[in-house]
Amino acid sequence: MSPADYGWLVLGFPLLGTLVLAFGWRRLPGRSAGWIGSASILASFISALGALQQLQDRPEEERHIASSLFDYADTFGVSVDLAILVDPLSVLMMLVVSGVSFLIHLYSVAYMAGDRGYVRFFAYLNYFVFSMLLLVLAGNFVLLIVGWAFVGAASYLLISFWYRRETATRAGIKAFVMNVIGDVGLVIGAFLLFDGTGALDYGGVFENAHLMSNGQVTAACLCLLVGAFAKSAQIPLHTWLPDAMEGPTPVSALIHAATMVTAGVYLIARTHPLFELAPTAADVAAILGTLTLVVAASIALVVTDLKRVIAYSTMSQIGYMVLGVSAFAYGAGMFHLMTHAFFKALLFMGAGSVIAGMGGVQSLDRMGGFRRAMPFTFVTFTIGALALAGFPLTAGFFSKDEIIAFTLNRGGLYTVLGVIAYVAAFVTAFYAFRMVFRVFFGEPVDEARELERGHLAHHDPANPMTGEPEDTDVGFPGPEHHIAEREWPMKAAMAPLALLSIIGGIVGIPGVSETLEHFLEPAFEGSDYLDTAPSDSDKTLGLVIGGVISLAGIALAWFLYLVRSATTLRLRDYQLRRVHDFLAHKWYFDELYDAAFVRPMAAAGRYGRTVVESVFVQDVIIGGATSVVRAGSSFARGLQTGYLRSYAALLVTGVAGLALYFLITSS
Amino acid sequence: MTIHLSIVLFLPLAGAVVGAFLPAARSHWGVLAGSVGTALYAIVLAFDFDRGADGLQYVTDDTWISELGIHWSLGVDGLNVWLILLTALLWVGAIVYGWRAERFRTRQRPALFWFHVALAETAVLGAFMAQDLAVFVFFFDLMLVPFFFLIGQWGEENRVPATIKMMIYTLVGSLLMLAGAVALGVLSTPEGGHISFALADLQQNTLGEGTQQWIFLLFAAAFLVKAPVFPLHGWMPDAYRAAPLPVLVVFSAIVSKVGVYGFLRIVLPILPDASVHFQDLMIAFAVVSILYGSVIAFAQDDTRLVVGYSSIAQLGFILLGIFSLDPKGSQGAVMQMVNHGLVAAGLFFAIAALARRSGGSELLSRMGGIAFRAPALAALLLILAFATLAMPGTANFVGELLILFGAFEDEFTWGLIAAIGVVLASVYMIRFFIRAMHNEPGEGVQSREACALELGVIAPVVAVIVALGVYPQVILDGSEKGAEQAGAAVEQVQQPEVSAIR
Amino acid sequence: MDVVWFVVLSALIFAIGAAGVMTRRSPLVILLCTELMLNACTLALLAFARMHGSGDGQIFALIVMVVAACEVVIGLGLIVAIYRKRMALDVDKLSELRG
Amino acid sequence: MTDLLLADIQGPEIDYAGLSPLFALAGGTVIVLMAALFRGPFVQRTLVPALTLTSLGAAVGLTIWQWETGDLEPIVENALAVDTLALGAGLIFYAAAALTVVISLRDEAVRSAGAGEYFALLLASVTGMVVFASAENLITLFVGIELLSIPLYALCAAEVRRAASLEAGLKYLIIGSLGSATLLYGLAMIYGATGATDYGAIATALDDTVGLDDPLLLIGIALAATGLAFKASVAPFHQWSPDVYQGAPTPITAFMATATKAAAFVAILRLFDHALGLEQLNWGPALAALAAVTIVIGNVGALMQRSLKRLLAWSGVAQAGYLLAGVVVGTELGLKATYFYLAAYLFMNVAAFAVVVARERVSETGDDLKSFEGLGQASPLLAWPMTIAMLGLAGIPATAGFIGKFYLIDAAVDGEYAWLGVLIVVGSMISLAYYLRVVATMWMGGIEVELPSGRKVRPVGGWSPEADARAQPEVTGVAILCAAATIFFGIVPSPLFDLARDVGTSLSHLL
Repeated sequence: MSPADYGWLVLGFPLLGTLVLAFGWRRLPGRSAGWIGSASILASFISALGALQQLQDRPEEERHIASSLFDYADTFGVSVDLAILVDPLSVLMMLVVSGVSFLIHLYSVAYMAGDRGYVRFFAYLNYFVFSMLLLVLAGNFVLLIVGWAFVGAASYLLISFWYRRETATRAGIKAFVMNVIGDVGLVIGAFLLFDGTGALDYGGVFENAHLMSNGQVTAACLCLLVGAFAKSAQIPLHTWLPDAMEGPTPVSALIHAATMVTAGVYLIARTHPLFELAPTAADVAAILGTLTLVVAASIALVVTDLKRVIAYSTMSQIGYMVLGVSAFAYGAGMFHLMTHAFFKALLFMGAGSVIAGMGGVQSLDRMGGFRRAMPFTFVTFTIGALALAGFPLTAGFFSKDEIIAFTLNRGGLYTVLGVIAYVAAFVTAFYAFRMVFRVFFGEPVDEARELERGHLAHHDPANPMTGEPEDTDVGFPGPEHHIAEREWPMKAAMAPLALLSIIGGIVGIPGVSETLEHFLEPAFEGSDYLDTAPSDSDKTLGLVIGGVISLAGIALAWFLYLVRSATTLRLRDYQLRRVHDFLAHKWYFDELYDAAFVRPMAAAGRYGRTVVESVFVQDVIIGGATSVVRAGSSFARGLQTGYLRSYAALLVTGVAGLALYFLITSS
Repeated sequence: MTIHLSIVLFLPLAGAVVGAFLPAARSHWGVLAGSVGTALYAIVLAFDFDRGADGLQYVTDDTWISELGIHWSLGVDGLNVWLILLTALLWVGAIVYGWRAERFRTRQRPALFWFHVALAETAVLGAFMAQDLAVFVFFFDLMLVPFFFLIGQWGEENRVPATIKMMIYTLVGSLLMLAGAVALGVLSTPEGGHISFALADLQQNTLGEGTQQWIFLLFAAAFLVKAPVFPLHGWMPDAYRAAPLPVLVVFSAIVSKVGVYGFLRIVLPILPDASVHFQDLMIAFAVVSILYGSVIAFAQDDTRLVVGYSSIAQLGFILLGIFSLDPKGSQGAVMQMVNHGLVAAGLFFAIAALARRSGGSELLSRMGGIAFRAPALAALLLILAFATLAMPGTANFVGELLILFGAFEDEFTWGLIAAIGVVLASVYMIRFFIRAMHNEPGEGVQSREACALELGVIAPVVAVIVALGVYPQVILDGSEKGAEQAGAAVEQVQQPEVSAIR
Repeated sequence: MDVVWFVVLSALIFAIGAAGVMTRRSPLVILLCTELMLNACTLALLAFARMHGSGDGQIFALIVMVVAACEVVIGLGLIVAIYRKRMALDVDKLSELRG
Repeated sequence: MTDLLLADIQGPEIDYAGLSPLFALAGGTVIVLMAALFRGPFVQRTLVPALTLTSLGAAVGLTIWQWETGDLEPIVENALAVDTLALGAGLIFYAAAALTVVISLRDEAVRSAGAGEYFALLLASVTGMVVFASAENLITLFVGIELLSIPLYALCAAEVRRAASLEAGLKYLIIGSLGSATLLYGLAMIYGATGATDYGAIATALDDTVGLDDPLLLIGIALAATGLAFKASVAPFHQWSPDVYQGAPTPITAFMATATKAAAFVAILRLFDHALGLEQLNWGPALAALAAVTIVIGNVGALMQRSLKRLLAWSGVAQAGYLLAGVVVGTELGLKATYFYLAAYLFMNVAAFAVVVARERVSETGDDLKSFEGLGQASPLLAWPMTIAMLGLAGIPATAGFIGKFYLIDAAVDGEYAWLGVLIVVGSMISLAYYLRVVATMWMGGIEVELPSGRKVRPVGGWSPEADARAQPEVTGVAILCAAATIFFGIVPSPLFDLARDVGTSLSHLL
């Protein structure tokens, strides 16, 4: 079997799973649905391995295999096949996506077990994996857009999975609309490319890209960036991601941490030939990426909702990746994408376990002292935090610092960005351990104590954001909570990720092993920047700096949250109140957009419905016409007085007029 | 094999006549038989239809009124084959629904109702098949009569003023078109030649610029009102609110397409100079309709009107595609006609289902949480909503993609503005879905799973939508030649660089 | 004697008749006025007949007289009928039909 | 003495065959009058109408016998033309008269006026129409118009017990004689200007001797045009028709609405296209202006009328405007279109009036819109014809009205009067408002018609014995027959077209 066939299999299994679950939802008892879902993804992961192995057997220059099923849309020059492209890049993505997805499915089998929408959940989840794999395997832009929109839809469905929560549905529509904006951006970009190159498949476009004027390419790339940023929650299209935490925690782990949100990074890497033709666009991407990573990290400092803290850290981590790929450090970018997938998924899983232990409460302020209550979660979560913080020798340590090294190496503008990135790294380390210390250390809260006594805490169900009371029927979270300590599938899912978060770095230790780099090279052959990699010495230097910074951050967190927590509160409430408020309002992006777009639109709608419709469309156009006619009517009938003599008079005047006309015209 | 279009055309009416002689309670059997027959025949036609061939197929061409040079000429090509199929199928669905749904069981004078329904089907099919301008006008005007009665006699409250308004408003356009059509026939008659309204002949001898322009305006009046397009949609809200649902299904899904279809079938080929001349005007109409329809759609509380205004936006897209005067655009327009027909029908069936669960109310404010015990129904509505907002992966996406590509080719700025409409569409459709299906159930909402009838009418529509989403090429193949011919005359007029086939 | 005078005279009579129809209110008088108009026509016809020296005009005139007689008969009949119904003999009162 | 007997008097040579329809009618008139002298229900109820129908039938038969296309020599010393135009017009008159006879059978008017007189007058009027329509001579023209009008004056007032009828009669008489006086004066002036009374001579005279700026001639034309336009109820000479139509007995109204209008238009066609049919003499624009005014006035006047008869009268004015459009173009196509529309108009109008007759006899609200509410349920047999008639008059496809309008617009555009064609459709738009209102009232009970008091009108509930169509089979029959014809000729118009084509061959000098 050729890699392409494996590629189709990779796509096929999740689709099959989706259909089975979708049509069999009535007659799937207990956890069977979960197992079916997980199995399909496992199968998909195995096929991905098969593809990898097949690909590795081939000589480097033959590692682009395109395979087409049938004409999708082919008319008047637009020619789109249902085609996939298997190359190292897509294989890497396939592996990451299907692998992480499988573990998260496994986790969900237990975590969601109490929920009344169990089957629906796994149907959606499989559908998402299918869409994501379609996205990474797509062989042309149209199919890419299809996958792009599918993951958007899946993410919408899963965000508002608990659809009776007003907060969830609102978050859902927000995410969906922003994603559609991204889709439209992609469509326009695709057109520009089509206009310039006459092709829509990657091969054709990249071959003829040099025919396009620089302006054209730049425009196209910027349009692609709109899509990428909407999907990857980069400024200015980032506001949906924190709200997306309304979804169940596994969803946050899978979609809003590990896979979907990294699609933007993948897109930039995938279309790198264009970005290399349009450095301006690349610079824009890099700057915005850096901006995002700072802003998000800063917000993560103050947010008290556990999941949202991780969400913001996701945004900022993706900022790193965007910076990397825009700095043409594709290998580094993808490397960080991979490691991030590991430790971020791990963090979310741990958070889920904690939230379950808290009986659904998500606020950091109410947590504490879970160290003894849930040791397994504590360990794994801490590992995740270490990786996130870039603690020396963890996965994140290598990948993040490689990106920064590349960036600094580019010089010029990128030096600045690199420095900023280092600052943000410090912040990252700080907030990562802010989480750890506030959740697991300090005085154990009641829930923790109960758990130590071996009893899992339950509150009456309520919306964690608004506190509205809820029931546990369909459309709301189920009655039981499940924590890692007690469910082996959850442990089984978290353990490997923990391991990978530690050792995941070995594939890219500068000077020692650069497996990933070499593996990816064929995907980026022809890139002018492959040889601009910094020397190993620079990289090592970078690693040292990074290590120090992360240690410093962790230390500060330890100092502020364990040693001098009172000082912290004082800082928050007095010295730094303004800063805190500013950050707590997430830099006022939501307020801004609300005022700039949402309210005006609603107002326009109301105005149109009430004023334009009734006044212009009805009264002016229709009413005007009718009233003219009515006026004529009353005039005509007014003449009809019934008085014989007036009739006679009119008749005579008519005669006179006619006679006059004839006399005038003929003389 | 030879397919006699006249039979396809008159089967429903024949069924109605048969039904008229059955006892009133059974009259629907005749109509059902007729329309099912038509549907089967149409399916055969669609399969037998030769996609590669240029020009018309299964042409029927007899002299009807020789004194006026009117020929009874029908034909099928890429432009109308799918619309004919769609018409035939949706009518069956509407009839079945109108007959089974308990809301319509208690109808008075059923025989009359079914007669009008069948007459409407015949008229619509006639308008789609007509290859003679006079015949087209004939059916185009005739089409309104049955709907006038259907809405006025069996509609919801406030039906009579609504139906009269609709009838007059749309006939104003149609009558202007009548004048335009006659003028077209007379003026394009060569010296000493015998007058003829056959579209083929009319295409031969094109008129002068000026003449084309005023005739174009007359035609545009008819088609824009019929579509409807902002600001000529004044009749739409009342009529949609008043129409009985089975009628509204076909009215919104099919009849609204006849207008835009007319542009492709008649205006572009016969009035190419005028089409080029008024391109910007028409595109302006289209884009304004897209934005306006979308904005109003998400300010609406009445589900019917949400869909109604959304179809204003959708038809704006179709119009945009047509007047991008680019084969891709026309191709996309043809595709969107079919797609929107499907989604509109599905949505109205779904609205009926929603109303049954919200205590008979069709207001979003009275709905909510209906998905609670009706996951299947929710899934169907969700797919319909996604299709409506042209979610990639549905055929609507391909349609709108082609339309936008066509628009970008020639009118990039307009295209960009129109693209905003796609985003707005996502806003109002998802809002519709959430308000109806999600959030806490409103009081008076009893959520129960879709019954056999509802599944029976909605599921097939959705199935077709999904199928087309997987393999849209099937439509594109069929309509490619048609779209090409529709644009041919214009391409000659235009400067060559607009013909964008590289 | 020039024919013009006859024409002018007939025109005057015709105008008088028309004016009468427009101003008078009794149906009887109005009938007379229409008679006047017809006679004006007769006069004109005869004058022209003389001018052209052809017989047609005279025949025409004769026929006009007959017609005039018929009209008067019907008119009087109607007036009598109206009188019998005790309706006012005033055309301005006869304005039930209007609008 | 003997030589006196032998002295041959050189009389006019007369084509008796050509005149035979006239004889049939004139004879019929006398016979009916005589027969009616015998009292007795059979004679009055059955024999007299039968005789009337017989004579009409005979006329039809003779007409078909005489049917011969082409431009024929005028007969009776150029007084009358027996060409297809005259004969074709005749057919319309006979049909209208026959239908009128049928719907009059049980009419109050017949009872109060006496069957003999009523039907004899009807026949006389028809005779007059034939003369009027075939007049090739100013004198016969005048005779014809008087012969058709004077009986109508009487017939309008036939219901001597009803004030409205009398008022209508008197109004018609006075305005009518005013009109005919005007016409007559016009004719006199034309005669004065050209020195000829028969059209051929007038045409030749205009061709060579007479100057076209002769004020005598011009005023004459204006006056004559007025007189004829008056009969065709063309605005601004239309005002009599709403009042008279409303007041007159409904069958007579139907007769006037269809036959008189036809006769008037044929006469106009002849006079203007034959006698005055000169290019230089541009009366076209004037008539076109009249047509435009008529279309607008008629249609707006008909809005918000509650009396069906009055509504139909106003719509009749509008239709006159459409027909005039066919005349002004002065082409053979125009002639054909006009004739076709006249024929179609006959069916649609009679259908409508028949229903009105059926309703007003049984409903206490007479011909008010009110007595039509819920007719759809009460008696579909009446509702359907009315619906078809209304849709036909509005020019909806699948009715003869649609083809007719199509043909008229065709002619208008063809004759460089495109704007008139557009005006026709604009008129039809306005007309929709009142036609559809009637339809809606019948089928969609509970429509709120704007009453001055603004009170609601509720539909007639269910079946009511007096609303039953079977009560008056002959009227219903006529209604259904005409409605069927409207639909039939809307889908298979060829027979009418053939007729129109033959008619078009007369007046061959037209383009």
